[in-house]
Amino acid sequence: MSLLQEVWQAVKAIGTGMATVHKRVYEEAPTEFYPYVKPDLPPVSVQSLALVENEDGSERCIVCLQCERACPAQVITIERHRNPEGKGFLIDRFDIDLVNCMYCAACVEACPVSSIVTIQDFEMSTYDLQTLKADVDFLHEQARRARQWYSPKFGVEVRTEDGRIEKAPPEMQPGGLAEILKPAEEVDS
Amino acid sequence: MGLLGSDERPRDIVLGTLDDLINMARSRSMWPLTFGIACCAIEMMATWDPKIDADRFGMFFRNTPRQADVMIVSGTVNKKLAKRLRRLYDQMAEPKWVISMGACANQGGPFRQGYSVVEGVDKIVPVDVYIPGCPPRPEALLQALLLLRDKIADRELRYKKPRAIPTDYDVLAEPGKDGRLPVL
Amino acid sequence: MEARMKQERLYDEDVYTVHPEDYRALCERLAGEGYDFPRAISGIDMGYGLRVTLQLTRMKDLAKVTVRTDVPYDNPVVPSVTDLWPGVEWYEREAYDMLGLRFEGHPDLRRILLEDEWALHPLLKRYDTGGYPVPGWEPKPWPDPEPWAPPPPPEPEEAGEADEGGEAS
Amino acid sequence: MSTMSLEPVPGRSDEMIVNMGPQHPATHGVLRVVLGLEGERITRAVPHIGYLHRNHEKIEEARTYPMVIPYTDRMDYVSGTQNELPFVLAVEDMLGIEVPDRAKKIRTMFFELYRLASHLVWMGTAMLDLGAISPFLYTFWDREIILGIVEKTAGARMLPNYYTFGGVRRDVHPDFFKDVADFLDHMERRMVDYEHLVLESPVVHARTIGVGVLSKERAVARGVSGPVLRASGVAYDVRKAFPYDAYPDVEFEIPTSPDGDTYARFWVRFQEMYQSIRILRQLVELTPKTGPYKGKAPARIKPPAGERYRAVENSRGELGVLVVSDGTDKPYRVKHRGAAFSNLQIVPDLFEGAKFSDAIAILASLDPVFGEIDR
Repeated sequence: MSLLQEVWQAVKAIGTGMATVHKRVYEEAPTEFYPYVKPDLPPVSVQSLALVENEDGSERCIVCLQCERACPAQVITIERHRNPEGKGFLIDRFDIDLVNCMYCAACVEACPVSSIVTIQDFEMSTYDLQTLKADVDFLHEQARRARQWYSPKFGVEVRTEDGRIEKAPPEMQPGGLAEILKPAEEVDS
Repeated sequence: MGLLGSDERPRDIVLGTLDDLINMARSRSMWPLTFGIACCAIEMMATWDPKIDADRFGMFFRNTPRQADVMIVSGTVNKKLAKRLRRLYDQMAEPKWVISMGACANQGGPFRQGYSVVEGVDKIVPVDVYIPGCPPRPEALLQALLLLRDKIADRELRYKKPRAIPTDYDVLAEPGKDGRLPVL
Repeated sequence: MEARMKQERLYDEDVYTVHPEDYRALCERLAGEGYDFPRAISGIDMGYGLRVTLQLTRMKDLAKVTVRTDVPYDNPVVPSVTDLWPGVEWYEREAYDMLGLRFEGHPDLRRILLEDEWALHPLLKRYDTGGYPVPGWEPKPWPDPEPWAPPPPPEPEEAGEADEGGEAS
Repeated sequence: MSTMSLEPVPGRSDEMIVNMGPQHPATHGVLRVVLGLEGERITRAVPHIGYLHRNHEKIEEARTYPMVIPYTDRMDYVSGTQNELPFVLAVEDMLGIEVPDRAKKIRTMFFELYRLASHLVWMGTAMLDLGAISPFLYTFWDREIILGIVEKTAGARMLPNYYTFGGVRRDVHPDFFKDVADFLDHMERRMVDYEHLVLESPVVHARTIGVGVLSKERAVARGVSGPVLRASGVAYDVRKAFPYDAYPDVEFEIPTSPDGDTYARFWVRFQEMYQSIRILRQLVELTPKTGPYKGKAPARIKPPAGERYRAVENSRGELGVLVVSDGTDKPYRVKHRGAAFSNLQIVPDLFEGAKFSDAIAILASLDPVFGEIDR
């Protein structure tokens, strides 16, 4: 290859590279400016765990220990006693070690009453690890602050402005496509 | 951590202002060390991608510990790696900070019961900010970096005490928990 | 050799269970038959001894084969097959590291994942997850019949009669 | 290959021993290679691994079958759900669980999305090793789009714990198919740019063509699989050889290159990305929009005593798992066959005789991921 050809090759390659990079200049930047604009996470996103109470403030959890048995990282500790009036159990202690949790949502899959749910609060960084050893009050507080949460049994639930708990519209649900497509099929037939 | 800002510390107009100036400069140019270990390292790289773009806050990766201010421990530290991690920390120039990213670095995470995993990187180096998650989102790492920035800005230079460095060297000295068992 | 080998079909693989002394000879035969792609060597603690599982694929027609051999705890020595398939070199080192299996003839048999100073082989069932000895762990007796013994030849007529009798009653 | 200490061999005083890693900007994680150098030429290379050994196999023996799935995620962490599949397939085989057709197709879509994500990470970091910074920014930009699609359905970006015995854990998000179709349009435009920046760059040519040549016979005997094997001219792909999930239903090719050098490995990964786009295009059309996403699995997973080996073709090659069951609800032994683990064994072969700067390019072309190598 002659020197001239080599020079031409180099110039051409640099030109192609520059043109490719230059094309991006006019594209919209994907930067999301995090601390000023909070990202809008999908409702099934697993960022933290919470323990939901019913609308009237009573406990949804029936303390069946299913989540404790299903947890792969073994971070859930539950102690319970029999309810003296009526049946069922009451919580003595419900701890989730959010430090060692692997956020796989196996506990949420196992929960038969959709009490333990996944929420989208990812801003959990801390100077002190002890703040992440969640007890039952901490988990309730997480649920009270959350606007939406997900559990496989009830799907995505949202908290309305007047404090009621409602099922989210099908556009937010995993598998909501079936519900969205159904009316169209009925109209067709 | 007695170095956090408190109302009781004496204020000095000249030196106090100088402290604030230096701290502001430091907190606005934190340079992390390129040290990826495991899953969290990919999310750490993603924090510097165009979507999250931590470059906005004056943070750039440095390839050598001599030039770095912040070490992001992004992944599981086992007993084989612990000595190397400690050496990297010792090579960094003061002032230096450590962010423990993810469950494994915090306390061993899902692998904490294993025979070779160090249960928390704070047994080897002093940690300033912990991030839960497995792996944490890039935004979570950015939040931790901003928390660290606040911490640096609050620090008072004149009352700088030697930082409490963990002396728990058992992890480094003993290869196995019962490494003296006879070979089968 | 044929007497101390059990052959069976498991899903889509041929499985050979052999006496450790015949392991090397069988591997040489399989290499001659064209099994060229080593998938893995796995060490398994069976409770009565250690099992080595070698898995091979033939690239030509994608036939799969598994070779197993069981060795006792007190003498876990298996001949190495690194010269036949260089790709098992790290797998043999890993099996040595995790279970203490010693591969005779391996060019560089030392620990691979743990440090050289470690004294325990953590994947043995006598240690728990944290590497501490499990209290009260005892090895099981060697199985009877021996794992490589071929099953007794079936006697079709008698077996058939017995089955029919069972169904009728 | 003998144990290599940091002292030079007596009589070879001109040899310099260099310790590369475990903390090294270009080693893709925590690999340590001890190199013997004569000038710029590498005379000996001994890789040391184990700096990320996390006791996967021991911990998985102490967990029940459903609990093992999130642990397998953390092996090849760049390619997410791909790691769950061999274990899930093996247990399904042992229990005889039927998987609905739609669930198979959804699984395959996630599998290929993660292959694209993994190859994008490879492209960014490999070019970073070769000294180019902008491809890293572009590939991670595109990877964020994939992870956004995955997170909408599976709940996590990287390690979603999404597959389960008999299908997937939850139905897809209503936007899923539209998002994937949009992303594929976007990706096809992007691939043109990537070809300009990577495959056609004279710098890449100069640093990769003829470097680190791996012969066909050597590759097979060393147990190398995936793009590294196919770049040496062997058309072995588990997706075609032992088809699983929805791969029999879709059309795709196995790109191979006869050269076996570093450039061929780059080229094969590029062609694989085109094939992934092709597979995803077909699956967007083929997958029923609604229907069952999970088959009937027993409440307590207790496979009968026995063992099963299943393998899938993940981004790095044949990722297999040998599950040994003793009839209880915990696996007796789980042995992972790592693709990157086997591929990394050829490091001494390829390094010896190469120049030091070539070593970085060769390592980048092998694409090791240490979660899977060290387990």
